[in-house]
Amino acid sequence: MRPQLYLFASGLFNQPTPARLEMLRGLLAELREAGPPNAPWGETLIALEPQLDYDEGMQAEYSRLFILAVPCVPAQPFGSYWLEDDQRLLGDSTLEIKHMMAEYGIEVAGNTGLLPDHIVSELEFMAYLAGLDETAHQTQQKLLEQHFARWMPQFTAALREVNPAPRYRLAADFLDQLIDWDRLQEWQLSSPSD
Amino acid sequence: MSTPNQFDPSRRAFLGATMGGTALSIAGLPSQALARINAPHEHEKLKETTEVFGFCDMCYWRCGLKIRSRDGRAVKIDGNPEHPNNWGVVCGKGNAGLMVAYAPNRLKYPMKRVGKRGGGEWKQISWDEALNEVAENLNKVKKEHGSQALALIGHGSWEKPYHRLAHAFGTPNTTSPVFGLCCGPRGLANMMVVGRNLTGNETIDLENCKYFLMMGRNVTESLHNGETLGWVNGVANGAKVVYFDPRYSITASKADEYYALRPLTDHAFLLAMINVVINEELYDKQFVAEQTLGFDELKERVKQYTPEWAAPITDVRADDIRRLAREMAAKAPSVFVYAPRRMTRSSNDLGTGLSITILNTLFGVWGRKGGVFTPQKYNVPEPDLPEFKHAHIAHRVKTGGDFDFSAMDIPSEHIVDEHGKYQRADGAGVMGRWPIANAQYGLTNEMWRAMAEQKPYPIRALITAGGNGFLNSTNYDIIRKALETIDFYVAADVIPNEMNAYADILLPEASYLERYDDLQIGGAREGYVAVRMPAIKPMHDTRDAWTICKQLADRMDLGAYFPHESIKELLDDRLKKAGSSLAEIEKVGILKTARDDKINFPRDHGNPLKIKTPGGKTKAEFVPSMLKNMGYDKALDYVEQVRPKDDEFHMTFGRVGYHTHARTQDNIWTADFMRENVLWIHPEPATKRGIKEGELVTVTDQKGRSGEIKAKVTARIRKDTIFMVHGFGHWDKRMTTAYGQGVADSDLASYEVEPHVGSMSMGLSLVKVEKA
Amino acid sequence: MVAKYVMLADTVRCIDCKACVISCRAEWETPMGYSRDWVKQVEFIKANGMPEVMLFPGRCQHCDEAPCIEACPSGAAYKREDGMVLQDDAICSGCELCVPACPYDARWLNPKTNTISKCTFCQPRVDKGLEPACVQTCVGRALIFGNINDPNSEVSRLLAEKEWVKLTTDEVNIGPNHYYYTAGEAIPAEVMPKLHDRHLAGKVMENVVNPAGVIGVGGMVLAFLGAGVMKLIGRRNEVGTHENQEGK
Amino acid sequence: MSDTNTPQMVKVREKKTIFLHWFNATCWLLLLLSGFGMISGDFVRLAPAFWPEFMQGLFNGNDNLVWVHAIVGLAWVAVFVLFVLLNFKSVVWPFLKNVLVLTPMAALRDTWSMVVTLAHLFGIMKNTQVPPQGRYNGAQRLLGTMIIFCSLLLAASGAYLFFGPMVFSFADDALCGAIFRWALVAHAASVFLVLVGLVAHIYFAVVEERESLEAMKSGNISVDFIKHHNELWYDELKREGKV
Repeated sequence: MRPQLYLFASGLFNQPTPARLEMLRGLLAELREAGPPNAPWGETLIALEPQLDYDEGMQAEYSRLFILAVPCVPAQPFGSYWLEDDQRLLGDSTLEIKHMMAEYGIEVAGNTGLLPDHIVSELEFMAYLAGLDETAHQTQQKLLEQHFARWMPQFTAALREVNPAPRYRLAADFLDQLIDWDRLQEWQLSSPSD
Repeated sequence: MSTPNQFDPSRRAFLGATMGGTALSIAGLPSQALARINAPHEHEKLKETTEVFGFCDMCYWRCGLKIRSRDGRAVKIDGNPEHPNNWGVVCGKGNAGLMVAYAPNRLKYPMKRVGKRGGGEWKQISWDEALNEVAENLNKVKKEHGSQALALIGHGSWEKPYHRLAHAFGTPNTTSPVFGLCCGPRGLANMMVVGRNLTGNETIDLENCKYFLMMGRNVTESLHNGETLGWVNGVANGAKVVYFDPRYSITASKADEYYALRPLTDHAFLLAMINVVINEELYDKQFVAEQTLGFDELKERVKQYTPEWAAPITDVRADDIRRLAREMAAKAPSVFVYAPRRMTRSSNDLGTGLSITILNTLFGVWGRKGGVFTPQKYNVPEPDLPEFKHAHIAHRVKTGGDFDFSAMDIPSEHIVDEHGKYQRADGAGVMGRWPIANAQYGLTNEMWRAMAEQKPYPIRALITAGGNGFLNSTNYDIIRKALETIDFYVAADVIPNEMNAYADILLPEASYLERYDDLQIGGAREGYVAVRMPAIKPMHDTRDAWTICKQLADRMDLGAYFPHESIKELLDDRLKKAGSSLAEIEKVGILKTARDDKINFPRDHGNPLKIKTPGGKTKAEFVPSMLKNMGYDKALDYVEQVRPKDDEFHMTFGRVGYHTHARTQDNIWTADFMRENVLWIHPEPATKRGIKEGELVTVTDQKGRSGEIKAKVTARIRKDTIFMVHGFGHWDKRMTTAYGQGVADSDLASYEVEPHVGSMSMGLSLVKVEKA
Repeated sequence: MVAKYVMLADTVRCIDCKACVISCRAEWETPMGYSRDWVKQVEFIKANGMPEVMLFPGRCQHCDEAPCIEACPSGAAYKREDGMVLQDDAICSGCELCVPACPYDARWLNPKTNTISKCTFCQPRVDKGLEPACVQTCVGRALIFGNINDPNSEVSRLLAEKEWVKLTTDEVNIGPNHYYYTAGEAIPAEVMPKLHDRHLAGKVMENVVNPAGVIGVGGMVLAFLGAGVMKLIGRRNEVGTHENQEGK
Repeated sequence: MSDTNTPQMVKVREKKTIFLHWFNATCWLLLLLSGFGMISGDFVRLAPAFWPEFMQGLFNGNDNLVWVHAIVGLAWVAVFVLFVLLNFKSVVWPFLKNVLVLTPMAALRDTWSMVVTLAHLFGIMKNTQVPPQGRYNGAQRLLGTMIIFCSLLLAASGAYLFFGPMVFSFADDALCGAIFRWALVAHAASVFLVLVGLVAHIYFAVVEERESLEAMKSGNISVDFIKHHNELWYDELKREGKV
């Protein structure tokens, strides 16, 4: 189920095209079925359900939040923006993600115009890894602790600051819940066995 | 053997004398430090990189570069030692170019405006949608208003394809700020007198010059690597520097003599210099006799401008003027009267420019070692293209160099010429409007006015390629009105700014590290052609100017003007016609002709200077016939300039070495040295107003425009003048580093128009300063 | 002959364009807010009442008697045979004892690596036959780098040609290998090296622990050597008398 | 020497204690040699200049030397901790009770006895008697106390010096660096302090009282020796019926 969770998160932060929203609605239904019971995002998903219909206005909201707007974009969706001291893009942290992807023989498709540490790329990469067998476990852990946990909470906090549309407020909630849950899972998994 | 270390007795005291320690380690001599040499150590490593060639886009001098990359990331910009624009050196801005590519605030995807224009709301669209939309809207404007209803404002090393696209579209209204807002009057003056514009990449033999008379040419802070290095070398070779500027700039600190000239009175000083040179017969008699016209008339005209006349106007003593004239004459022709780069200042910039050129001509500097050299050319033909509708402005005269103000045809005096073609809306090169203004680059300021007022005919669509109409111009109301009035505005740029915030469609350009561009063809001592190659893949969904224009042209049935499939094919085609190829130039970065003193310094080799003035003469014209015919020769005479009342100041602005125009304030590496600009004010007026260093002050001009800025109290400026660095005071919140830092000088500069050229007279502004 | 590297800064040629600083930043990826080199702009009023500006590009002066090396407890700071004062990242613990030891303020703790960073004269570049990054990019060619032991080098030629000075004072004279040309102008005090208050721990170590320890241990050794010698003499004098006692 | 008289011997030490002493001595030697090789600035001129150069050359770099020093140090600490845990009641506690000089009076008494002993070495104060001593004489008690505290300090400061830079970001928190610098001072000061005592310790063992050295090899010592040097201990042993 983790692959679907991350895929869903990734899709939430990608450009809201009709096709993509349809996919998200499908995933959402699947996730609500799948549980787990008492999953922290239970209510978030219920609230998100009516927010996933295609709406032309959301295009502008998406741009305002993540691409370009006057006033500024509050939540730059790039890892290195938050992790590098000069707020640059394509920093060492970006290259690290790129190399992690290369280890699995994948890279961000050129026509997407996305950097490897764009939130969409990172989350989708996690979804990909989660779908692999246990061999990808260490990489997932690294991705989670050294990337997601270090910048995504800052990113979602910045996003909330500017009163985003409900879809993106809920997306921020979902992302936080997912990362917290996943880190906890990871911790519970790893502590007894070590 | 290495030299033994010099032991200094004072060292012991410095070290705090561990005398106790020495007892034990007496066997350990020599010093511990030396002992360490032999111990094995690890040290930093230089990581492996790959290298491609390019030329810089951080300012408009365009130095040759070698860009080092590693792991898909450009990591270091070095100079190309073979490039005559910089001989391997790169300034701070050039080094910080990496942060153009990596800026988080860049334009990343094609965007379409939603909501009201200038409201700052867009949505991401695909390139196809964006280009279709642009083509559709432009075609609509063409259908409804005619092709002349499109204006293009370009600013950057990649504006060229946009000019071609606009010309192919059929509009004459293509403009760049370089003429009307910057070097216009100086290029024009040189053209008028000797038939060459001497701007862009100046062709001064700086290394061998022996005497620089610098009229506010702040060559160290408004710096262009090759020019600055040449000048520094010249100074090191013993050239005398006499520098005029109301502000004691860094260039002033390098000068042998400094004059805090009264602002705007350069012309008076120069006329007095001409007067002395003529009266005392200090000029190059052979050159004046053989290759000039109008000397007697000039003599007559400057008779009244004695040093005694100029002294109270300029604050330069009469005997100093005489002495400087004599000193220069003694060193001529290895002397140069250096015009300021941006000469859009006083109410008679043309006159100032003319007197600078006249002085240089009197000293016979043209085609002489240590004076002005004749550049060589590297002949690279343009591709064969169909005829343009406005052919007279669409083709550059091929003298080399990027800023070529030589297009001087004067069309008829109507909006539509005898062939039924529309004249430029900004009136550049149009009789009855601004006939002597350059029709190639036009008057950007007047183009904005034409758009705002929809005169002399409707302009309904605008393309901007780079540039920042607000911060590089001065009349914000006009620009805002223009942007709100037109039907359709498409902006192409790398970074967001105040102007492209109004765009209906935003086209994100790849940065200069991510793309090919058309060839750089220049004329220095050697003629050269240089290539720009991508050092990295585009970071975001961006494209290069040529590709964008080609794809737009295809959509507007103008594909014939972009006959190549790709930019690489274009480069290869052009280079093959010049006897080389893209593959070949990519290996070396630059191709050059051999140096030839005979070409550079014809008069040192007994050959006359080749001259062709716009007036059609083959001799230099002290009183340009073209001006005379139009009654503009009054520009030669001095015009009284504004003077501040007791509580007012001349408003001046200029550059620092690490910022270019309004383009680099959001670059985190250059902003690190100067995040905001400050107001330079002399301690005396500051004390009078109770202003202390670092305190916030309010500057207000006569039109009531004002801003708040921190004060720098310094004796490095005249008491009646204030100064601030140009390009700050950004109010576009998309520029997170530059936003709200300092004051926009352009909002305080004057927007009077120079009466002959039509360029701006930005220095006429008088301001009051008070404690905030 | 072993090379000895020096840097020359012709302040007349410097234009404060910051190219050296940014070039260094890019080459060695120094974090924002820190730099291995700098250009100091000094404004003052001359005796004749005129304002003046002087520019001083600076960096580690690679001193012959580098106090930073002597202040470094771990041996991470070291001097190569060619005069370069370098920093061994693998050893440096980032204790900053060397930071105030430098009277030119050339050292700082790099938050990216948690080790001390400083100008290395671009030793990795120099070892590959390249010029230091700052020198290569210098617009006015104000910075010149080379081997002073090679009589044909540019630095040797320039040093012989003009009057160069080093940034030294009566108080701080530690053999810097960075020369400045000012066309005879006096160097303003702002640019001159200054002694800094060292870390208290360093001072205690240097002035209390170290001497006390050396005197203490040394004293004990001497004392007991003395006792041993006395014992020997005593034994020789009183042979037989104390044989029993000795036998013990 | 002693076998000709075959004096009455008494076992005072177990093998493991003897092992611990020599293990300690070996560690100290190694740590001193490597430590003096590492720390080498004029700032802490602990050893002649050739020594760091020699050692760093030998180990191909100071970072390797640091590792050697750290590993020996860690082993030293580990063995001690293990020993204390296993033998606290039987060996350590009695030792601590005998050695620790915890009151000013005790310190004064021990110092006096130490002064007299030293004075005798140089032939002064011949008429003054060394007061009767317990199992450990005054000098030994003082040295022992010092060594115990210095060892704890050395272990703690050494651990911080080695692990501190790995664990903490000195750039983020100035305190971490400050602790490092003071740990360095503490480390060096402890070594010096111990060394001062060690000189006397070795002198007495090697020159003055060979028998005590023998005792540290075999664990046995003659009753006469005890009677002569450690009167109070002798009394104690007699009470306990061990002699």
